Amino acid sequence: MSWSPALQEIIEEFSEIDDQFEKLEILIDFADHVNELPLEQWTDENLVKGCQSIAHIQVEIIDDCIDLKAAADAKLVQGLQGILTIAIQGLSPQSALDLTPDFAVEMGLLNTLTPSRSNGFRNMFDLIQTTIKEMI
Amino acid sequence: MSWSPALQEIIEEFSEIDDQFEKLEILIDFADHVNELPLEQWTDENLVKGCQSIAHIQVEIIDDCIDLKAAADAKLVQGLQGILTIAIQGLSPQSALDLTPDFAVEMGLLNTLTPSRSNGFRNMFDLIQTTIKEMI
Amino acid sequence: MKDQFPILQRKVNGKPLIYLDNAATTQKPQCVIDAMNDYYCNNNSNVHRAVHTLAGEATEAYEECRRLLKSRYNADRVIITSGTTESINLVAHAWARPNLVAGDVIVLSEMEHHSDIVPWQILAKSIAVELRFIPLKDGKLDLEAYKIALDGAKLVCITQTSNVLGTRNPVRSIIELAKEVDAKVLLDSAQAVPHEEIDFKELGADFMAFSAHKMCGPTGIGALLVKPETFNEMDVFMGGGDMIEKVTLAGTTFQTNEHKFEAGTPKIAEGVGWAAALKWFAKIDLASHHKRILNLARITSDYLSKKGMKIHSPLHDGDGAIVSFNHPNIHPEDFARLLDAQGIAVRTGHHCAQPLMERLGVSGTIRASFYIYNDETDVRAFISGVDRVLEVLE
Amino acid sequence: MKDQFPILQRKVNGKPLIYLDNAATTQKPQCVIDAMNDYYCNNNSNVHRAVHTLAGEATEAYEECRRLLKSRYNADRVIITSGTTESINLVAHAWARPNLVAGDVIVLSEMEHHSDIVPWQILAKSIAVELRFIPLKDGKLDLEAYKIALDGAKLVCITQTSNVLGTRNPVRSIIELAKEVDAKVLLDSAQAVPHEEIDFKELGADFMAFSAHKMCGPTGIGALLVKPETFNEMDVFMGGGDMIEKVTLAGTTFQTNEHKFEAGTPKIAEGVGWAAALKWFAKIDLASHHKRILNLARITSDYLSKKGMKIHSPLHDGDGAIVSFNHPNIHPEDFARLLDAQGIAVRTGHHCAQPLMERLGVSGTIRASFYIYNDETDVRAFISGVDRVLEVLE
Ligand SMILES: Cc1ncc(COP(=O)(O)O)c(C=O)c1O
Ligand SMILES: Cc1ncc(COP(=O)(O)O)c(C=O)c1O
Repeated sequence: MSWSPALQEIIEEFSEIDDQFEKLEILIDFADHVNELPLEQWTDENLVKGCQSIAHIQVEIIDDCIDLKAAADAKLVQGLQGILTIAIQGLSPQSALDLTPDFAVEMGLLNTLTPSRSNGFRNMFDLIQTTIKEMI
Repeated sequence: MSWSPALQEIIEEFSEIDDQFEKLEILIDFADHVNELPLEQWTDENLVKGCQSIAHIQVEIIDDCIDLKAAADAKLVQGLQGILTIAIQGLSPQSALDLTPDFAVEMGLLNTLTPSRSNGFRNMFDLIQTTIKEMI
Repeated sequence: MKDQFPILQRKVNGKPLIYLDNAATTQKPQCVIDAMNDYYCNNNSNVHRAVHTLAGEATEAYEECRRLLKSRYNADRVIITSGTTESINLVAHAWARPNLVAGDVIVLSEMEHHSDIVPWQILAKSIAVELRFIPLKDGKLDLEAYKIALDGAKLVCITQTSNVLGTRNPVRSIIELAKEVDAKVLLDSAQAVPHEEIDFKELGADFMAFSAHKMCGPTGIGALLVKPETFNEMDVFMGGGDMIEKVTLAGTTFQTNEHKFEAGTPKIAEGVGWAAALKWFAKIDLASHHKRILNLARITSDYLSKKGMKIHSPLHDGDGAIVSFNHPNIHPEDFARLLDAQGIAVRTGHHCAQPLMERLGVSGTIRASFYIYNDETDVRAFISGVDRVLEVLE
Repeated sequence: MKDQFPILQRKVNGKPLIYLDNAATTQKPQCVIDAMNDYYCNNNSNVHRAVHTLAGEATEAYEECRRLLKSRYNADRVIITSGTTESINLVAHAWARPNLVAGDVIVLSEMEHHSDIVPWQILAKSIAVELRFIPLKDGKLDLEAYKIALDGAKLVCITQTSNVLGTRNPVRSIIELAKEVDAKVLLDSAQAVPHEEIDFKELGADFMAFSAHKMCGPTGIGALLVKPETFNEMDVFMGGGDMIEKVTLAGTTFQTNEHKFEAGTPKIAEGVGWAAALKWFAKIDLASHHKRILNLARITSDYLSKKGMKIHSPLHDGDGAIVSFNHPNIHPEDFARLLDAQGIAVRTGHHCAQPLMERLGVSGTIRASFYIYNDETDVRAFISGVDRVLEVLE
């Protein structure tokens, strides 16, 4: 699997940190990297199911490029959305579908990608890919 | 607890044997020691509940002495009845009530006297004492 | 105490585990783990009606659990179930369904766990009984409202101790008032049994439901204590092996003791494990431990309050050692994940009590719940963990 | 194989344990015992809806059990229950009760275990469905009688393998014929899963019920496999935590997946143990083991027959490795106790199948049942044990 240089950089940044608390501190900073989905656009369609917090992700294809808007009421979840944004924003639909979610494990953010233990990450990742599939 | 010499002798006989199979062989011989309750006297009242086999014990007090009649369709159960007969037959009601069932453990016949593990012995012993209590 | 609990020796995210999720489930002492291990290594067999040695040993080990429960709680009838939830559902099916008719009233409270709400809603849908919920007033049940709700009541179902607030309800008065109108009383004692000795007969309730896993016992097993007269009013629920007297194609007669409600192969290893937990418990002075950890909870609560948190738990004497709280801005999930990163386990969310959440006006709380193995170290670790979270998120 | 089972190293009455009571419950390999031990020592926590590390680990370990069951049996819906008995009762309450009306027919057989008779008798009493029992002919189900019984049938409940006789019923034909009249089919697979690989989807049954403890897993847990279309026809059964979507005092909505039928704290350690058993199973060639132990059963049966015993088990290819027999005069209990004195565990009694006992004209049988860890040594020990019993009692 090859990732964009931007994502690769983040992966390396995270994987250099041992302490889980520090990792989460940095993750929170990524909450600012989302293109924020305005509250009035939070709909049932873009709601991420199976999260404890409320999280929304809207996926569009503009000029054959993925455009993500996201928001969550929990900062760490929005941090994950920020990383997803860096990973996927601007990719072609096919490249976005080719992506696998293991980069989050590589970062040491999640030990596992099972839905019950990935803090909503897996559900968000799957939602994005499912939406893209429906659109192309 | 003191037992009759006859019972004491049997206790010693049993406790000298290590092998469980040999113990049971001897127990079977005691099946002949019951005063057999004729089939036509097998009633619901003298049925021992909670046994896998069918076992009946009839208790009477004749001239202030306990008189036991018993029968079972399984030989080992009737063997236990034979030992109960030796232990109790002819005692005064009060002596019979004073008896505790631990002699069966002393013999090494039963590891324990809990109803679920005493092969019906405990149920039979209790039936005898309950019946005596009701009669005196 | 901690050294008896192997899990408390482990590290989480590189930090010593500080386990403060005890209202969800408690940890197990080595002797409980060993008892089950030993059962599987030496005595495993199906129980009842068998003559071989293993079966006898297994039966005895399993039935010891019932004997210990009977003597610990002074109860004549102890039905073994898979937990509090099944115990309550058993009452709904085996007692309420055959004994109640449309229009009869069941009184519940707003602070019930879902396990003491949903079975009654399902029943209400099926036989049109009416459910009345006692509201809260200052974090307590409104007893005046309760008295009014009792009119026409046939059954009162109340949690003895709230799993969210720790509030210990005045069950004595609740039972007395219910008895005045001849209503049966079911106590959800899931959160009470871990913390106090209870004399079921003396208390006078009809049913008492609880789970082993919340009192140092294994998962998958619980009990329903039943008053003998009420036991006699119960109909069969599930059918199967072990609960019958005689089965014919034309019809079946049932056991008359507790086995009547225990269809199928029992929870054998679980019974053995629970028996070990009960024996271990018998050597513990719950009252003084409870006082001690309630104090830990109060220290925690005072600190959180000073730091601007909203505390939902009253922490009166006798209440559970539970601190439910919210930060004015920080999302509970963020809070809990940053604690977890420091090895501290607390629970967040609705705690299976959504109606209570609605009443509190929150979607969920953060809950730190203490148990007998918790000590000052845990409180200190929690407090400094909270400080670190606030540094990052405030 | 035997060295993986710690209990098989023990002595009973001074003799090496010869365990031939496998149809009642099987023994557990070390890896299953260790998995549960490890869970309690390292990961114990309540599952679902929590963010701390232990809760995540516990959830993952528990849900792995469901994943493994789904893939092993090729099933879309796997409801975790406390065992075969609860699985069958779940079908009676969650499917049959809301979908059947008075006069509808449920077809059963005379060789069912009580767990597949009594739930239907209880249902029949409550909603007046008609129960029809397929009779036996030469130790097998009478398929002609079955065809006639199917008239008006809405549900067919059949044991895949008899726990008394070992007879393996022709479930393929039974399902096909049921489908012709649009009846649902429930398989009681408690005795089948320990011995064969089953493709649930391909088989086409609607429900399949079984227990972990009969396939090297722990007590207190089992499963119900359900066909998705039929799953959608099921109503809630027990209410409580974990099975809800949203609870309000006015009413509640439920989960739409399997959790809908799993109220309360799940059987967590049990799920972990069963998962370990399933992983261990995956490395075992059940088919060849089954052939081998069926052969052991046949050798045993031939010997007993030569010695004048009446053999009830047909022991055809595919049948369970079970030898049910009676001596013309010796009481089964005497027989079994004298075997037990030699360390040999067999079961006696009605085996929770009293209607079948009546059909066989006996009050009980002696049953020696073999499993994958049994070998020729066990057969030799059993045969010499029998010889000794006959010397004493004949
Ligand atoms: C054929 C059959 N059905 C049902 C059962 C009941 O299983 P359980 O007791 O585990 O619920 C058994 C086992 O006793 C069985 O052999
Ligand atoms: C007050 C209360 N009632 C009922 C339950 C349900 O117990 P279980 O999930 O063990 O059935 C719990 C625990 O979650 C509880 O805290």
